Amino acid sequence: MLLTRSSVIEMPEPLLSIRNLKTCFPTRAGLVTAVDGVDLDLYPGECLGIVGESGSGKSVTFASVIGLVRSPGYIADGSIRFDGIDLRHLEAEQWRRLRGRDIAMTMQDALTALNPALTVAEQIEEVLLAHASDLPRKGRQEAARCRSIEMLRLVGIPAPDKRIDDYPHQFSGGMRQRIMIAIALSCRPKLLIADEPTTALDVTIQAQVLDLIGDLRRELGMSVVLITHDLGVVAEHTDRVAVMYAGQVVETGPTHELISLPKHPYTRGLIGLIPRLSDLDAPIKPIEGQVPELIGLGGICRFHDRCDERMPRCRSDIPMIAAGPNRQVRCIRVEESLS
Amino acid sequence: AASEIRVGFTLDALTLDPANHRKRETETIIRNIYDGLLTRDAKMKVVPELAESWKQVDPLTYDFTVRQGVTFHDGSPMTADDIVFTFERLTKDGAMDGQTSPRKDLVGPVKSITKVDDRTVRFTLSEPWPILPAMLPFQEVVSKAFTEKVGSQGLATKTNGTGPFKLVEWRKGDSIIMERFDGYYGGATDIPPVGKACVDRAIFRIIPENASRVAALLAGEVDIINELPPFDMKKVEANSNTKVMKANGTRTFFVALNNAKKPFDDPRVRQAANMAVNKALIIDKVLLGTAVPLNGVMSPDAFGYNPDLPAYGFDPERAKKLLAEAGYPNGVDVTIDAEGAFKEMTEAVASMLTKAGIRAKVNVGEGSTLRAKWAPKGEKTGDMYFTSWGNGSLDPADIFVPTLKTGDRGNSAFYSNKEVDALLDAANVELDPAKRVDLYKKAQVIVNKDAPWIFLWLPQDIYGVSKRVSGWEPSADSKINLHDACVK
Amino acid sequence: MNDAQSPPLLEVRDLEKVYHLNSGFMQRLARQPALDLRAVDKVSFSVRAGETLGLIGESGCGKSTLARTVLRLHEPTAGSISFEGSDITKLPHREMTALRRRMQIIFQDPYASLNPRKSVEDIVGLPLSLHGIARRGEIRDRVVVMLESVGLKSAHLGRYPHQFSGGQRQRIGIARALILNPSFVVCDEPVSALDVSIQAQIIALLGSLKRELGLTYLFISHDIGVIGHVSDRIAVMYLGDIVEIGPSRDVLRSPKHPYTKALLSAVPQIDSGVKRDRVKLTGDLPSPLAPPPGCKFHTRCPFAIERCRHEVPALRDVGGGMKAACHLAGAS
Amino acid sequence: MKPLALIGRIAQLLPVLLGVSVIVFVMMALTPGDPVEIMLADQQATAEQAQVLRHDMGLDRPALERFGIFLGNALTGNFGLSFFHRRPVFDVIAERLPATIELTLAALLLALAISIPLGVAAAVKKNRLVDRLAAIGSLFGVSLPGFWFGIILIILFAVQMRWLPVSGRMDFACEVAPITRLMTIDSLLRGRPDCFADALSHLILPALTLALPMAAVLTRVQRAAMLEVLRSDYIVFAQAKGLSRRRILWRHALKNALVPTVTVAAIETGSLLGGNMVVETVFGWPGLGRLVVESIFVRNYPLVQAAVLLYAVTYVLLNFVADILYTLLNPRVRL
Amino acid sequence: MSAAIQAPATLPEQAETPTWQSVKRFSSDGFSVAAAIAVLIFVLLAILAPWIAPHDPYETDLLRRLQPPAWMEGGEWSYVLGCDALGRDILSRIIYGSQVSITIGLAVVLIATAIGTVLGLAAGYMRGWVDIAISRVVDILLGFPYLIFAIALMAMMGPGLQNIILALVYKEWVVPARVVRGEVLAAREMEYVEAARAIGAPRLHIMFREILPNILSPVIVVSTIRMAHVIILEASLSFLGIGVQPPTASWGSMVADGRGFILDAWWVSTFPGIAILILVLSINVASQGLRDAFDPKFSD
Ligand SMILES: Nc1ncnc2c1ncn2[C@@H]1O[C@H](COP(=O)(O)OP(=O)(O)OP(=O)(O)O)[C@@H](O)[C@H]1O
Ligand SMILES: Nc1ncnc2c1ncn2[C@@H]1O[C@H](COP(=O)(O)OP(=O)(O)OP(=O)(O)O)[C@@H](O)[C@H]1O
Ligand SMILES: [Mg+2]
Ligand SMILES: [Mg+2]
Repeated sequence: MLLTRSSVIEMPEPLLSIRNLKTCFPTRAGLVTAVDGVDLDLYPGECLGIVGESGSGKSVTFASVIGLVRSPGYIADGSIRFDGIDLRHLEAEQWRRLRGRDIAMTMQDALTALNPALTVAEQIEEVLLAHASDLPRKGRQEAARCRSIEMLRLVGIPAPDKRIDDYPHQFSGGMRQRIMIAIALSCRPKLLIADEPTTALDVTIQAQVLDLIGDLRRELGMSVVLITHDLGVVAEHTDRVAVMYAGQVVETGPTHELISLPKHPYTRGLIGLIPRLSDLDAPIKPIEGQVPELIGLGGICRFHDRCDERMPRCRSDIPMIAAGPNRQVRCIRVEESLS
Repeated sequence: AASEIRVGFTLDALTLDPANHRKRETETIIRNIYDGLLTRDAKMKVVPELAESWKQVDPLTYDFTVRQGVTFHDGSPMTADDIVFTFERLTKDGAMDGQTSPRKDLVGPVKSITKVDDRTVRFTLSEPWPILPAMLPFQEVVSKAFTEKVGSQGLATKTNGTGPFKLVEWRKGDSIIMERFDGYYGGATDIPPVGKACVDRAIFRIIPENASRVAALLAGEVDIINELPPFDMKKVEANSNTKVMKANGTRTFFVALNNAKKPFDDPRVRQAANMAVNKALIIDKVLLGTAVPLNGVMSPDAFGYNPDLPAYGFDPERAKKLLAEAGYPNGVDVTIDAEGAFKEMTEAVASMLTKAGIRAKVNVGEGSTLRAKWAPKGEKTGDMYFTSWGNGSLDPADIFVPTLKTGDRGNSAFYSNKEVDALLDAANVELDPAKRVDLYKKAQVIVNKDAPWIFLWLPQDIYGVSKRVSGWEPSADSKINLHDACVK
Repeated sequence: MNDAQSPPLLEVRDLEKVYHLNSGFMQRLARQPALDLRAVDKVSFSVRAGETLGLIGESGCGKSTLARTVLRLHEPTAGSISFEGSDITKLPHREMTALRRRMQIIFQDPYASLNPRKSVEDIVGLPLSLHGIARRGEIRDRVVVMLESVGLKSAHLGRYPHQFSGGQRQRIGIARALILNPSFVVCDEPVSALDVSIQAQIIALLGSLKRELGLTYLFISHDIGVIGHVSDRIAVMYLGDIVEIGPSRDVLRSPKHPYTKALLSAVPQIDSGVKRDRVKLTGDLPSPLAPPPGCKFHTRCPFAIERCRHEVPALRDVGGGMKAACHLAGAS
Repeated sequence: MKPLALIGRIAQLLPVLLGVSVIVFVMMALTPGDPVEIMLADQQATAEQAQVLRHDMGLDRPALERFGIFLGNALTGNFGLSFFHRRPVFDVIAERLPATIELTLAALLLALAISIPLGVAAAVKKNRLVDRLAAIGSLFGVSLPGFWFGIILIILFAVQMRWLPVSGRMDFACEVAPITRLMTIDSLLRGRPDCFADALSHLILPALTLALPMAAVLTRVQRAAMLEVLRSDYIVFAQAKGLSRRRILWRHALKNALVPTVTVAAIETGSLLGGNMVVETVFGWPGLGRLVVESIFVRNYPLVQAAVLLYAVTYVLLNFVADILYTLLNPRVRL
Repeated sequence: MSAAIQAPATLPEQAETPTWQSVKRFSSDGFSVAAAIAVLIFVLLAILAPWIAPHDPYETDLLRRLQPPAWMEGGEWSYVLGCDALGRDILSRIIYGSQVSITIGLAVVLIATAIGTVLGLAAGYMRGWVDIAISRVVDILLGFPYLIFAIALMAMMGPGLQNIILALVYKEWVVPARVVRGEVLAAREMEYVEAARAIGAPRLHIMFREILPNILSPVIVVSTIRMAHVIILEASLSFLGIGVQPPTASWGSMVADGRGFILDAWWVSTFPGIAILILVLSINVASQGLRDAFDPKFSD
C-alpha cells in the first residue's frame, strides 16, 4: 500500500523481492519468530547492506532466501521472488541447480565454512562440476581445475596453482575468506549474499576483503547483499541499507542519506553510540534496555520499551512508512512529521 | 569315499612329544600316533605292544623282547636302539636338549636301559618296583634317527611314530587331523583285531565347552565325544543317531577332611560327616547312576581293591549324635573348598552336611590356588576340600600312597597313621602280587575306619557316540584308542 | 592530564613471555622441535594512577598474554613488573594472593568467565570470603551494594549466569572484579563479545565506576573506536611488541608508526565526509612462531627499506610524549 | 609420518610395556599355586623330580632375578619356554594368534558394516523410524551379556536350524596351506571358494556375538558425530553451493564424521582383542584369549607375561593406526 | 544467541540451578523415567529380598532338580520360574542375585569414580609430572586387557565379593580419570577458572569448587554407563568361574551354571540372562536420559 512508487519509476525490476517474510523456530521456550514481516527489494548491480544487532534476524532472512533455514526452522509466510522465479515453491532439484550458480553465499567464519577434510581444489572444482554447463565434455576435471586456479588468482591468492591442493587450515584467516569468495563466485552468480564476511577478521585484513568484494562486484556485474553489524562497513561499502531490529526491518534507504539523516529512533541510537575517531570527545550515548525475546511479541513496535520518544500508539502494529524517495521507516513519529 | 571318524574332545594336546608332558588328554592324542612297549586291553590288563613279551629276571631287572617288522611312519624300521634311546630320553636328566622329561618318575627308579641284543632290551632298577609294567603303557617309542634330525623341540610338532595313525595337520587349539598309517604292524596281538586302522582319517576336534560338544555330536559334526555330562545322556539316547557309552573311570572323588585341625581331628566327627552325606541320592539324581559309591580309596577295578569294606550308611541322626559325643552338640561351622567345576556337587554335599549339623559353607576357589592351600607342606588351614585323585594305572601305589601316606604329595587330608604307612611301605616293595593285595586290603580297612575323607564315589567315563561308529569301546583308562574304530 | 609527574602505579620493564610449545614430556621424547612462541617480547610501559592505558592490536598479537602476565596469572619469562612502587615479579604466592585485592581483571567473554554452576551471590561474594574480608553475614550486604552499583538488583542474588543476558553477565563480572576495591583493573576486551548497544552501556558503566572509585585501567580492545574513546594513552601492539605508545589524541591524529597508520585508515568510518588516505597493507599476518627478522612489520610495510629487514627498531621518543618503534618515524 | 614421530611412538611404548610387565610379573608372583605341582598332578613323582622341573622352569631362582632375565630376554624377542607346552612361548602364541586376529577383524568389520550406515541413516532420518530402531537396537546391543547371547545363538542357528556349525574354525575337509593364517583369506587366495564359505560359516556366530555390542556403541558414536557434522557451517555452505545430496552426505559429511568413530573403534578393538576369551570359550574358537586364561589357571607364567605384553603392544599399535587414519580423514591433525 | 533463546522472556523470580533444570528435563522424558523406575525396582528387590523371595534361595532339594517353570508340564506355581540343578527356586535366586549385581555395580562405580575423579582432576589441573605419572598409569592399565587383568587378580586374591569389587575398581577408575582429565583440560582454560585465580583462590578451591561441579555431569553420565558395563563384567567373571562365592546367587554364575542344561532345562540360565539384560538395559536407558538432560549438547 505504502510502497515507494517513486523508486519503481527510477529503478528497473528488482532482482530479488521479499514480501512479508516470516520465519519461525520452535524451541523449548516457545515459538521464536526470528523474521517477522520483512519486505526487501534488491536491484541488479546493487550492493545492499543489512545492519542490525546480533539476533536481529539478518542471517535467517537470507537463509530463508536461499532455502537453507536450519531445522527445525521453517518459513511461515511471505513470498520470495528471484529473477522471476518463486523461490518458496521450488523442488529440491531446482534448488540445487539455482544455488551456487545463480545465488551464491559466503559465511561469517571461513574456517568453519570450508570443509576441513577436503582440499581447496576439490571444494572449488565441485561447484564448477555441478553447475558449469560450458565445461568441455572431455577433460571436464582438468578444465574445472584450470578455472579454479583462475578464480583463486582473481581473489589474490599468491601461487594459486601450487596452493590449490592445500587444505583450508593451511591458509590464514584472510586467505580463507578469499577462498570462500572464490568458491561463491566461481559460477558467476547474479546474487551474492555475503553474511558477515569480515567479522572474524582484523581490521587491516577486513579492509582488503571488502575491497575485493567491491572490485569483483563491479567486474562481474552482480548484486551483493552485505550483512554486517558494523555501520562503518555499511557506510563505506554499500549503496543502500536496511536496518533490522528484532526480526523486522525498521528503516531502509540510500546509505549516505540514512546515515546522515536517520529517521528511526533505533537507527539514531545506533549511530549515536558509535565512537568516532574524528571526535573523541563526543560522548557515546548508550541505548538502555535490551533486545526483546522474539517469542510471542505480537503486533507492537519492538523498540518501544527502549525508545525515548514512545507514545501509547507505539503499542500497535506499525507498518513500513514511506519517508521520502527510496526511504521507508517503521515508526509512527515519521507519519506525524510527514503529515 | 574315504571314511573319517571325528572325536569331539575337551582339550588340545600340549605337545606331540610323548616324553615331554604329563597330561592325560595329550596322552590320548599321542597314543593314536605312537605305540608303546606295553599297553592295556579293554579289561585293563597290561599286554605287550611294541614288545613281543617281557619277563622279570629278578626284582631289579626286566627284559623286553622287541617285536620285529615294526616300522615308523617314515618307513624306517624300529629297533632296540630306538627303545633304548626313548627310555634314556625319558629317564636321564637333561636328555632332552638340556631339559629333563617330566615323565621321568612315571617309569620309576630305572637305573639303566641297555640293549642286550637286537631283540632284547633290559631295564635295571635301583630298587624293587613291582608296578613297572603297569606304568609302561603310554611311554611311547620314538625314532632315534628322527629325533636327532628334528631335535627334541622339533618332536613337539613333528611326529614319526609306530602307531596306527600318522599326523596330517595339527591346527592348534582347534583340531588334530590324522590318517591311517598303511605300514602299521597291527598293534598288540592280545587285542583283536590285529591290523591296520579301520578308518582312513581320524580327527580330534577340540571343543572345551560341554554344551557345544554335545551340540556338535547331536548335529552330526563329530562321532564321539568325551566327558558327556550325565544330564545330557537322555538326550543323546533319545537322538536316533547317537548313543551313550560308559566305562568305569579311574578317578576317585572324596572330601578331604583336615585331620590336623579341629573339628576333623576327631574320628567321630569325620565318621559323622560320612554318615551325613546321602551319596545314593546324589548318584541317583545328579550323576544319574553313572558312578559307584566308594567306602575307601580304590576303584573296584583296581589292583588290591577290598570289596568288603563296611559302608557308612546315610544317617543324619547318628551323625548328630556322634558330633555331640565329640563335643559338638550344637554342630560345627566349617568351609568346604572346591574348584568351580565341582561347585554343583559340592553345594549338594554341603547342604546335606548342614542338615546334619556340620554347617558347611562352600568356598569355590581356583584349582591351582586350592591345590597350594591343601598341599601337605602347607599351613593346614582349611576344613574340608572336595577333590579327586586319578589313578590311570589302577594300582594303589599311584593313589593310595600319594594321598594317604604321611606327608606324601597328595595327602591333602594331612592323614597320618603309622600302621597304614608301614603297610604301604611294605606293599611298595612286595613282589608277590597276592601278598601285596593283602597288605593293601588291610590298609583299606584301617582307612575306612579312620575316615580321613568323606568317601564319595567313582564316576564312570561317559561318551556320546554316533551310531555309525562300530568297533570302538571306551576304555577304563580314559584314553580314546581309535585303532579299531570303524564308521559306516 | 596533570599527573605527568605522579609516580606510575604499574611499571613494566622488558617484560617477556615465551610459551614453550612441544615441551611436553612425550614431545621431547619424540624429539619434536621445541617451538618457542614469544607472545610478549621485551615490552616496557607504565601506567600512572588514575589513567586509562588503551592497548590495541590485531588478534593474536599478545594483548591478553601481556595482561595476564602483568597480573602474574601467567608467570613472566623475563623482565620485571612493579606495582605501587614494589617489585612483584618474584613475589611469593601467598603475598601475591594478598596483592590480588589491589589488582583485578575483567574478562572478554561474559559466558565463559562466570562459573555456570554458581549463583550470582556466590560469584560476587567469593572474593570477600576467600580473602576473609567480610564476615558471613556481611557478605550478602556488600554484594548487594556492589550489584546495585553496576546496575543489577538484589533480586538477582540467587540467580545463575544462564538466566542473564550478555550485558548483564558482564556487569556481574565487573562486580566480581570491583568488590575487592582494587586500584588497578585490567579490562581484557570487556565489550567485544557484546552487541553495539550493550557495548555502549558497559563502556559508560566502566567510565562512571572509574570516576567514582578512582580506578586505573589497562583497557584492551581491538576496536580503535572504543580504545580512542576510553583511553588517556594508547599503546599499539604488533606481534608481541609495542610499536607505538602515546597520548590517545596524538596517536589517533598523527600516528608515527606505519602500522598504526594502516590500522587507523582501515577502520571503516560512518562519517564518510572525512576523506582519508588509505595506507593499504598487503600480505597476511606472519606466524608468531616465526616472526620476520629485523622490524617484524617489514613484510607488510609499504614503506619498508633495506634497514628494516635486519635491524630491530627500538621504541624511542619521537616527540610530543610519543614513542614509536620505527626506523623511519620522526624523520618525516 | 616422519621418522621422528615414529621414534616418539616407540618411546611412548616403552614405559607402558615396562609398566605392564612389572604388573603382570608381580601379579603372577603373588598368586598362590605351583606350576610344578600343577604339571605333575595326580601322577607318580618324587621330590627330586619336582626339583628338576622347577630348575627347568627357572623357578628355583629368586623372583627379582627371574624378572631381570625375563626383561633381558624379552628385549631380544625371547620369551622363554611355556611351562606346559615346553616349547617357546613365542611359537605357542603365534599359533593361536591368527584365530584371534581373524575373529577380531571379522567382528570389527561386521561392527563397522552395521554401524556406519545405520549411524548415518539414523542421523539423517533423525527421530524417524530408522533412528528409533537404531536407538533401541543399540541399547540391546550394549546390554547383552556376550556369553549368554552366544549360547542362545548356538541353540538357535546351530542346533535348532542347523544353518551354521556349532564351533571350530573350519571343516577338516578343507586343508588350505597357510599364507596369512587367516582361514577365510587363505582359502580365497588358494582358490577354494568352498572352504571360504565353510570358514565364513564358522566365523559368523562368534563374530556376531562380539560385534553386536561394538556395533551398538559405534552406531551411537557415528550418529552423534554425523549430527554434529550436519549442523556445521561447511555443510550449510556445501548446500549453498548447490551440490547433490549424495555428495554432501558421503563426501563432505561422512569423512568428517568418521573421525570419532575411528577413535572409538580403535579403543573397542583393543578391548575386543583382550576380552574375547568368553566368546572363544563358548564357540570353541582356537584363539589366544582362551589360551591365556587357561595359562593363568595353570600358572604358566612365561606365556601369560608374553601374551599380556603382546596385548599391550597391540593396544598401542591400534591407537597408532587410529592416528594414521585421523590424518587421512582430517588433514588438520599431523603426527 | 542460543543462550538468549533459553533464557525465558521474563526472568523467573525463583532461582533455577542448572542442576535443577537438568533434573526437570530428565523427569520430562517418560522413557528414561520408566527405566529409572525399573532400576529402582531392582534396588528394592535387592533390599527387600528376604521378605519378597518366595523360597530360601539356598535351600537345595535334589528331588526338584531342574523342575520346569510353572506353565510347563511338571511345573508348580510355587516355583514360578522353575528350579536349578540343585532344586533351588530360580525366582528366589534371581531376587537375591540382584543384591550381588547391584552391590557390585554401585560399589565399583562409586569407588572408581571417586578415585578417578580426584586423580583426573589432579592430572588435568596440575599438569607436569603429576599428569605424566597419572597418564602413564592410565595408559598401562588401558594396555592391559581387562578380563585378563581381572582374572589374574582374582587368581591372586581369591574369589569373594570384596575381591571382585577390588579387581574391578583397579582398572575401572581409569575411565572416569580419563574423562575428568579431558574435561579439566578444557575447563582450566575457561575464563572463570582464570577469574578465580585472579581473585586469589587457592588451587584446591579451584579444582574442587570451581571445576568439579562443572564436569560432574559428564562424570555422572559416564559412571552410569560404566555401571552397566561393570554388571556385565561381574557376570562374565562369574561365568568364567571366578565370581562370587556360592551359595550366593549371582546372575552371571547362574547363567554359567545353567548353560550345561541349556538344551533341555533352558530356564536355568535363560531367566538370569534376561534379568541381566533388563537391569543393564534400564541402566543404559536411564543413563542416556541423564546424558540428554545434563549435557544438552549431546541430546538429539
Ligand atoms: N536454529 C535456530 N533455532 C532457534 N532459534 C534460532 C535458530 N537460528 C536462529 N535463531 C533465532 O533467530 C533469531 C535471528 O537469528 P539470526 O542468526 O538471523 O541473527 P543475526 O542477525 O544474523 O545475528 P548475528 O549478528 O549474531 O549473526 C535469533 O534470535 C536466534 O536466536
Ligand atoms: N597458553 C598458551 N600457550 C601457548 N601459546 C599461547 C597461549 N596463550 C596465548 N598463546 C599464543 O600467544 C599469542 C598471543 O596470544 P594472546 O591471547 O595474548 O593474543 P591477543 O592479542 O589477546 O589476541 P585476541 O585479540 O585474539 O584475544 C598467540 O599467538 C597465541 O596463540
Ligand atoms: Mg548472522
Ligand atoms: Mg585476547
